[in-house]
Amino acid sequence: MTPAGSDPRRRSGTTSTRARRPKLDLDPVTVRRARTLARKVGRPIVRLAEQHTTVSVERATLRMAGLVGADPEGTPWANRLLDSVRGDVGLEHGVALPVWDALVRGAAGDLGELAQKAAVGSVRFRLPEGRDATRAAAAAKKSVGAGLRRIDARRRERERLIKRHGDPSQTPWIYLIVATGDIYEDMPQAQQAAREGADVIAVIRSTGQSLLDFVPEGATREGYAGTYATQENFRLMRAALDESSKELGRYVRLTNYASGLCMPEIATLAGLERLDMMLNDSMYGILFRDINPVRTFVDQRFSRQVHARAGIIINTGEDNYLTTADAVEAAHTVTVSQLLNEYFAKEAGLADWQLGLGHAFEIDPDVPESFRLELAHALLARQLFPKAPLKWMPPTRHMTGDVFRGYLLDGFFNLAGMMTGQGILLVGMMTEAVVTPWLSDRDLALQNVRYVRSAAGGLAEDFQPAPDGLIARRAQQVLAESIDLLTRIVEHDDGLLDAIADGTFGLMRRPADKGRGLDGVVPLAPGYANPARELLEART
Amino acid sequence: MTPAGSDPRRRSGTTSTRARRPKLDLDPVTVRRARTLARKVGRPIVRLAEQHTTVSVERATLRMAGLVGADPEGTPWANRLLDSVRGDVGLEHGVALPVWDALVRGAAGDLGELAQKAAVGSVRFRLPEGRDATRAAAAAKKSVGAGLRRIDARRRERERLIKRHGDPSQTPWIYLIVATGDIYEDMPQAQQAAREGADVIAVIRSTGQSLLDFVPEGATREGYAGTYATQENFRLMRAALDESSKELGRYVRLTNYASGLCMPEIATLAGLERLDMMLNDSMYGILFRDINPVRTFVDQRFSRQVHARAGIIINTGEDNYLTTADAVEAAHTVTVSQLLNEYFAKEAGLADWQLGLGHAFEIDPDVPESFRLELAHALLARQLFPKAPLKWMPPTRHMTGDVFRGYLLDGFFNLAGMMTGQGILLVGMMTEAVVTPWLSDRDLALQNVRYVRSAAGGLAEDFQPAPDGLIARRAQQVLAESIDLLTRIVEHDDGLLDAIADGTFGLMRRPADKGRGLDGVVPLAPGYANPARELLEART
Amino acid sequence: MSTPAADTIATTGQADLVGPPGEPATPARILRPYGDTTGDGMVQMSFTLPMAHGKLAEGAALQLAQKMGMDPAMVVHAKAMGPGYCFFVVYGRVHHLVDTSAITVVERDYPLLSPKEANLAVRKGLRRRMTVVGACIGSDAHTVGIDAILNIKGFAGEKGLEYYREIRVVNLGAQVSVPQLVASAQEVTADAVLVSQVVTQRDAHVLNTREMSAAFREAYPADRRPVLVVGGPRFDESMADQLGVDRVFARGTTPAEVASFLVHALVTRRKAAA
Amino acid sequence: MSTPAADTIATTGQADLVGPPGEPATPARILRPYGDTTGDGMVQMSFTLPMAHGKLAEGAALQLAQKMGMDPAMVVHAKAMGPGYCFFVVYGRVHHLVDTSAITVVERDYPLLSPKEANLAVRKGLRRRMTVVGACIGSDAHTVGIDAILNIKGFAGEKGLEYYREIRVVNLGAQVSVPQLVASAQEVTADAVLVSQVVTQRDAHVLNTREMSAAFREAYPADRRPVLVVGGPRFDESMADQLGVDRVFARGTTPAEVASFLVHALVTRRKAAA
Ligand code: B12
Ligand code: B12
Ligand SMILES: Cc1ncc(COP(=O)(O)O)c(C=O)c1O
Ligand SMILES: Cc1ncc(COP(=O)(O)O)c(C=O)c1O
Repeated sequence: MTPAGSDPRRRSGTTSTRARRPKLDLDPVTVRRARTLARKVGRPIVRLAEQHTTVSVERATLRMAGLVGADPEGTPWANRLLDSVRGDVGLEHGVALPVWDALVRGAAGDLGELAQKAAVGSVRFRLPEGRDATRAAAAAKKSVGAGLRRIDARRRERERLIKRHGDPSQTPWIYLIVATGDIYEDMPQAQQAAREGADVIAVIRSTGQSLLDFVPEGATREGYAGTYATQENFRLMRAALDESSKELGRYVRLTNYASGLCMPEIATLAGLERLDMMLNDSMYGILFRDINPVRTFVDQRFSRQVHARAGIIINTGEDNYLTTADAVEAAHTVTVSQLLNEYFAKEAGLADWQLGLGHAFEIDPDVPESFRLELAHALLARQLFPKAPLKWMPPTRHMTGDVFRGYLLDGFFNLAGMMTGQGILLVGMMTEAVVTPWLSDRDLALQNVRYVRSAAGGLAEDFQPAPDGLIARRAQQVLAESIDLLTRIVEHDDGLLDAIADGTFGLMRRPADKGRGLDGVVPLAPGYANPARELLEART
Repeated sequence: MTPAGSDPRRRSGTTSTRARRPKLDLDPVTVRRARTLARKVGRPIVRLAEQHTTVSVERATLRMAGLVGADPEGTPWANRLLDSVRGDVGLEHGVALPVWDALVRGAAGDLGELAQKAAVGSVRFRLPEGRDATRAAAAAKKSVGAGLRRIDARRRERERLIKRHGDPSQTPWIYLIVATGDIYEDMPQAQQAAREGADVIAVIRSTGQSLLDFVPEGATREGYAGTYATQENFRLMRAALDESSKELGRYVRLTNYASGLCMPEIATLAGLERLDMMLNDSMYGILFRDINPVRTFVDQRFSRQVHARAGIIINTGEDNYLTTADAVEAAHTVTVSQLLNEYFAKEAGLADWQLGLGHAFEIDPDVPESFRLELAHALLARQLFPKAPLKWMPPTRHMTGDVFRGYLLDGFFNLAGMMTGQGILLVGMMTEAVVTPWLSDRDLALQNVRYVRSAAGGLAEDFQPAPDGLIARRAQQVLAESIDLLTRIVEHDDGLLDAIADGTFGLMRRPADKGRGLDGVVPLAPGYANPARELLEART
Repeated sequence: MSTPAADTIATTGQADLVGPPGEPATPARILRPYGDTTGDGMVQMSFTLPMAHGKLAEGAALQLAQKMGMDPAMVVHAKAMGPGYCFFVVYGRVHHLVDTSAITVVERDYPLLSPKEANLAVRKGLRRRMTVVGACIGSDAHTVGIDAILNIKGFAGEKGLEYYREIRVVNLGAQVSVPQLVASAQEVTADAVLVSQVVTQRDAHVLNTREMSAAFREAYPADRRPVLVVGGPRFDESMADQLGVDRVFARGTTPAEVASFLVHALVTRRKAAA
Repeated sequence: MSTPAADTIATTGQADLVGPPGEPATPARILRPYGDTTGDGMVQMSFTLPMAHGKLAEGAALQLAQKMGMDPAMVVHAKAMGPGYCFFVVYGRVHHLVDTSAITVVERDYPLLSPKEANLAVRKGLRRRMTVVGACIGSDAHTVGIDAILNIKGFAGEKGLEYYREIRVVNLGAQVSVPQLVASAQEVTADAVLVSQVVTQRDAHVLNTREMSAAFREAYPADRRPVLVVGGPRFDESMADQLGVDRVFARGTTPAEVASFLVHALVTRRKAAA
C-alpha cells in the first residue's frame, strides 16, 4: 500500500477534483500562520513526551518483543512482568535492560516464563551496568526488532491484499460500527455490513475499557455497548473481514481504538494483527476520560510512531468536542485540534494519507441555515488539509427517538460529506438516541449512503459557494477564531498544558498533575533504554 | 389578491432571486420556437372547443344561475333539468334559451321548481324564436350574470382575507393532501396540517368520481381513498380553513379537482365556494380516464375561463405522465404538456400567476445521478416559465413499503424544490406505497419540509450548475426533444387529436371518436346561446 | 427494491439457518426478532393515539405496547400533533415466539414455465388459443399492475402474456364495472379472467373482488366458469377461498408465474380431472 | 424536539378530548390507535427475523404481527440482509384497546418550586445548606445529563442546582465506582445522591443502580441514608421500588423538578414524619 494508493480521495470520480475552482478562497498567509502557531504549541509537548515513559509504553515494548497471555485471573503477563520490574528497580530506566538482563542471565527461557517466575517471586531484577547492560540492550533490541519486523510484514501483507482485492472504487470510504459486546455477534454483523457496502468496520469498545490499565485477553462476549479490544478479538475480526474481502473483491478495513490508558499496547497489537485504522487522538483521553495529560502525550507519541510504522490510518476525535460544546460556538476548537493533531502526527512520522482528521455534523438542526453552516465547516477542513483523508462523523447529539427524522438528518449528513469531498464517512444510525446499532439500522443506513452517493454524489460539481456568501464568510470566521485561540494558547505560561487545565477544549478543565494514570508516568533517568522507541525514532 | 401578490415566488428570501446568474443558459430563440409550436398545436383545439358544447358546460351554466340540490335518488336537479331539455329540444342550441323561455313563460317560479316539474313531465321545453328568444336570452343573462357576480364577490373576499391574515412568508408554498373519504375526518386533519405548516390543503377525491357524469350532493362520509367533491363539502372545508387562517394568521388555501366528466360544474362550484386552487389539466382526463378528447377540450376551456374569473390557481397534471412512463425517457413530454397547458390557460384568460404547471420528482432513484437529473428537469421548467408558480410533485412511483427510504427520498425531493425555486410543493408521504396518508405521515412530512427549508433552503445561492455540466446538458437535451415532439405533432394530419390517438402522451392511445362522455358532446347549431360562455369570453 | 424474486421463493421451503454464532448453521423452527443479539426479540413501532401529549399519553403508549407483548417497552419519542393527538415511537422486546412450522405459505404448486413451454402446453392441451380477459374493476384506475402482467412490455424483465403466441389477451383497462366484465368474458368466451385491485382503503379490493366472483358464479354454470384470478399489491395470497377466486397474486408477481398458473389450471388440472 | 414540557404534564391528569368528528369533544377512556380514521387501530412496525428472505419469512412476519394482535397485517416491505436475516416493515390494525383509566403514571406529587422558593424552604426547614452528590457510576461516561441537572448552565432554560444558594453540589463526574461514591457521600455527609445512567445495553443501567442502592443500604442505617435519585433517558419512572431508590427521572427532566423533589423529600416529608 503506498500512501497515494490509500488516499481515499484519489479515486474520487465525483468529488472536489471535478470542481471548477477551490470552493473557498482561503488566504494562504493566514493558513501558514495557523500551522506555525500549531507547531509552537506542539513542540514543547513533544519534548515533554521525549522526557518521560509510562507503564503502557514499557508494556508495549514487552508485547512487541512477543510477550503474550495472562495469568489465571486475567492479568496480562505484560502487566505482571512490568510490575515486578518496577517493584525491583523502578521504571525510570525502562523495562528493557532489567528484563533482557534477566533473560541473558538465563533466569528464564523466554519472556513468558520470565513473567511467570517473576510473578511467583522466583526472579529478581537488577539494573545491569557496563557489559551486562550492553548485552541486555542488544538482546532487547533483537527481540523488539523481530516484533517490529512482524509489524512490517503485516503491513506488506495488507499491501498485497489491497493489490489482490482492490480498494473501494469510490470516496468517501464507508465506515461502519459494530457494537454488540460479543465478538461472535460482531463478526457476522460486520460481514453483513461489508456485503452491503461498508469499506471500513470499526468494533466499538466496551464502556470502561479505556480506564483499564491492562489489555484484556482472549475472545470476549460480555462487553457493554461495545466489545473489548483484545488481541484475539482483533485477530478474529481481521480474519472474518479477510474472508469478506475475498468474497467481495474489495479489501475491507478494520478499525479499533488506540485510546485510553493502554494506547501504546493497543497500537502495537493493532500493528501485529493488521488492523488498518485506529482511533487515536492527542487529547481525547485527557478531556473525555480524565486521563492525566502527561500520560496521554507520552502514550500518544509512542502509539503514533507505531501507527506510522504499521501503515495504519489514524482517526482523530474532534467530533467529541461537539457532543458537549455547541457545534457553532466551538467550531474553531475543532480546527485548532485538527491543526495540533496534524502537527503531532507528522512529528511522529505519519504521512498525510494517514491523517483521518475528525470533524462532525453536529450543528443543532433547528439553527437556521444549519446545513450550509455544516458545509462551511466541512469545506474549511477539506481545504486546510487537502491531502488528508478526513473522517466525517454523523449527527449524534441532536438525534432523538424520532427515527424518521434521524434517517433524514443522516441523509443530509451523507450529502454534506459527498459535496465537500470527505475521505471517510462514518455512517450515522437512525437509532442513535435509542440503542447501539441494530443489524437493520446498519442496513438502512448503508442504503441511505448508497442513495445519496449515487443520486447526488456529483453535486459537488455544481456546488460553488458565492464568494461573499454565507458559506465563505463562515469558513473565514472559523479560521480567524482558530488563530485567535492558538495565539491565546501560545500566550499561556505553560502553553497547551495550561490551556487544557483551564477548560479551553470541550469546556473540560484538566490540570497536568491530576487525572487517571498519573502514577504510571515516569520521568526518564539518564541511561533509560527502550529499543522500541529507538527503532521507531530511527525510522522517522 | 393581485396577480403579483399571489405569485409565491415573489416573496422568496432564499430561492433563485438571490442567485448570481440564471442557472441554465437557455437559448432564447429555441424557447421562443417552442412557444410558437405550442400555439400552432393548440389553436385548432381552441377552435374545436368553440364549436361544441357539452352536457357539463350546460349544467354548469344552470348551476351558475343558481340551480342547486338533487332529487331523492341523489341525481342533481341540474342533470334532471338538462336531460329534460335535451329530450325535448336537443342541446345544440344550449339549455339557456329553452330553460329561460320556460321561466319567462311562467312555467315555474325558479330553476329548482322548473327542474322538478320537468322531471315529472309537467313542463315541456321549446326553442324560442324571435322576441321570445330575445327575452329568454336576456333573462338567462341576468340570472347567470348574478352567479358570476357571486363568484366575483368570493374572489374579492379572498383578497380581503389574504390582506387580513397574510400570505405564507416563504416559498415554496406547502401543499398537503387529506384523503380519509369522510369530510368530517378530513376537516380536523386539514386543520392540524395547517397548524404544522401547510399553506394549501387539497382534498383528494374518491376514486371513480371523475367518471360520474353528475356532481354528488351534500356532506359525504363514504369516499374510497378520497372524499367526494360536492358543493357542501367545499363549503365545510373552506369554513374549517377560514377558522385555521384566523387561528394561524395566515390565509390557508383550499384545493380540489376540476377534472373528469363534470369539470365545468366543479369549476363553477369552486368559484362559488371560494376554493383557491384547482387541479385542472388540458389532457389528464383523456389520457388517464379515457374521457373523450373533444369532451375534455370543450369542458377544459369553459372551466379555465371560470378559474380565470374566480382568481383560482390551476394545477396541471404533468406528474401523471411519469407514473406510467419513465421519468427520464418521457421528460420532454412533460415539457410539451406544460407548454400546451400554458397556451390553453392563457387563451382562456388565466394570468401567469395562476399557472401552477405540474412536474414531478419521479426518476428511478436507482438511476445514477438521479437527483441531478431531477434538478435539471426542475430548473428547465423554472426557467421556461419564470412567472408561473410551478407545482412540484413528490416521488410516488418509486416509493416502496420501506418507509424509512421513502422519508429520505421525500427529503431530497424537498431539497430539489428549494434549490430550484418551485412555487408550490406537494408534500410527499413516506407511506405513499402503503396507505392513503395518516395523520402522523403528514406531521412527519411537514417536519421534513421544515428541516430542509430551514437548514438548506438557501443552498440555491450556492448552486451553480457547471455551464457544460451534466445538469446544463440534460436540460438542453430535454428542451430539444420537446421541440422535436411538438414539431411531430404539428406534422400530424389532425394535429394534437391525432397525436393523442396514436399514444404520444403517457403511452396511451385515445382516438377522438372514442372514450367516455362522448355522448355528452354536441356540435353547436347556429343560434346556440350560452350567457355564461358569452360573459366569460367578453371578460377575456 | 424489495420485490422477492419469484424463483428464490419457490425453493425456500424451510426456515433458514441460524445457529450459535460462529458455528455451523442448523435450521431453526422457533425464532425471535433480532435487534443486535440472537434472541433479543427487539422491534420498533410507531403509532398515534387520539389524546393530548403528556405523561398519561406516554403511559397509554406503554400500555398498548405491553398489550402487544412488548416488555420492556421504551417510548423513545412522543410528539403532540395538535391538541388531540400524539405520535409515538416505541422500541422494545417482544416475547412472542415465531414458529416457522406453523406458517401457511401459498407456495407455487405448479411448475414455472418459459413462454415456449407454456405455448406448447396450451397447443397440446387445449388444441386452441387460450383467451384471457383482464381489467381493473370498480372505480380502480390503477392499470400499471395488470398491464405489467398482460402487456408485451411485461415486468421485471419478463414479457407479458400478450407475448405468448397461444394466449389471446383482451385487456379492458381501468374502471370496468362487474356487469361489463362478465359480458365481455362471455362475448369472447374467456378461459380466464384477470382482475387487478390496487386501492384498499376501507377494504375496497376485498369488496370488489367478492362482488366480481359472485357475479361470475351467477352468470355461468359451475363447470364452465372461467378461471378467476385477482392480483394487487396488498392482497394476502392465502385468501383465494374467502374471495371466491381461484388464485390470488400479490406484490412482485411476474407474468411467467401467472402464465404458468393458467396453464396449470386450464390445461394440466382439467386434463387430470377429465 | 419531543421533550415534554414539565408543566403541561402535571396538568394533564386525564385522557384528552376525542369525540365524534366535528362535534364538541368529550373525554374518552377507551382508545384505539389512529391512522386516518377514528377507531381504525392502525400501527406501523419494523423488525428483523433471523431467517432467509422468501415467502416463508413473510409468513413468519405475519405470524408475529398476528401474535402481537394485528389483524389484518400487511407486510409492505421485506428485504434480505445477507443470507440469514430479513428486515420487514408491517402495517396493520391492532385490536387492543387502550384503557386510560388503568394507566399508572408517576405524576409529580409535590409542588414545583422556583429556585427562590426552594432556597427558602431549605433555609427554613433544614436550617443549613443541603448537600447533594452527583455522579455517573459504573463505566458510564455520559455526563451531559447529570451536568444538565447540576451545573449552573442547566437545561431547557432552567438553571442547574449549583445555582441554588442553599444547595451545595459535589459533582464527581464520570465513571465513578460505587464504593467511591459511597465514600464521597459519607465524607461530605450528603443529604442526597444523584446518579446518572445513560448506557442501557444489557440493562447496564438497571444493574448498576441496584448495586448502588444496595451499597448505600449497607453503608448507612436506614434512617440516615441519603435520598437516592437516579436519572437517564431510558429509565421507566415507575421503577423506583425495583431499583431501590427514592425517585427515578427520565428523559426531559429539568433541574427545577429535581430541586423541588429534593425539597419535598428532605424538608417537607421529613418534617411531616417528625
Ligand atoms: C401510479 C399510481 C397512480 C396512477 C395510476 C396510473 C395507471 N394508469 O395505473 C395515477 C396517478 C392515475 C393514480 C391515481 C390515483 N391513485 Co394512485 N398510485 C400510483 C402509485 C404511485 C404506483 C402504483 C403502481 O403503478 N405500481 C406498480 C405496479 C407494477 O405494481 P402493482 O400495482 O402492485 O402490480 C404488481 C402486483 O401487485 C401484481 N398485480 C397487480 N394487479 C394484478 C392483477 C393480476 C391479475 C395479477 C395476476 C397480478 C397483479 O402484479 C404487478 C407486477 O408485479 C401508487 C403508490 C405506490 N408507490 O405503490 C399509488 C396508489 C396505489 N394510489 C392511490 C390512490 C389513493 C390513488 C387515487 C385514488 C388518489 C385520488 N383520490 O385521486 C387516484 C385515483 C385512481 C383511481 N381511481 O384508482 C393509493 C391507494 C391507497 C390504498 N392502499 O388504498 C396509493 C397506494 C398511493 C397512496 N399511498 O395514497 N395513481
Ligand atoms: C454525547 C454522547 C456521548 C459523549 C459523552 C460526553 C459526555 N461527557 O457526556 C461521548 C462522545 C464521550 C460518548 C461516548 C460513548 N457513547 Co455516547 N452518546 C452521546 C449522545 C450523542 C448524547 C447523550 C447526551 O448528551 N444527551 C443529552 C442529555 C442532556 O440528555 P440525557 O443524558 O438523557 O439527560 C437528561 C435526562 O435523561 C435526565 N437525566 C440524565 N441523568 C440524570 C441523572 C439524574 C440524577 C437526574 C435527576 C436526571 C438525569 O436529565 C437530563 C436532562 O433532561 C447519545 C445519543 C443520543 N443522541 O442520545 C450517545 C449514547 C448515549 N452513547 C452511547 C454509547 C454506546 C457510547 C459509547 C459507550 C460508545 C463506545 N463504545 O465507544 C461511548 C463511551 C461512553 C461511556 N463509557 O459511557 C449509546 C448508548 C446506547 C445504550 N442505550 O446503551 C448512545 C445512545 C448512542 C448509541 N445509540 O449508540 N457519548
Ligand atoms: C479518539 C477516541 N478514542 C476513544 C473513543 C472511545 O471511547 P472510550 O475511551 O470509552 O473507548 C473515542 C470516541 O468515539 C474517540 O474519539
Ligand atoms: C389533473 C388531475 N385531475 C384529476 C386527478 C385525480 O384523479 P381522478 O380523475 O380519479 O379524480 C389528478 C391526479 O392526481 C390530476 O392530476
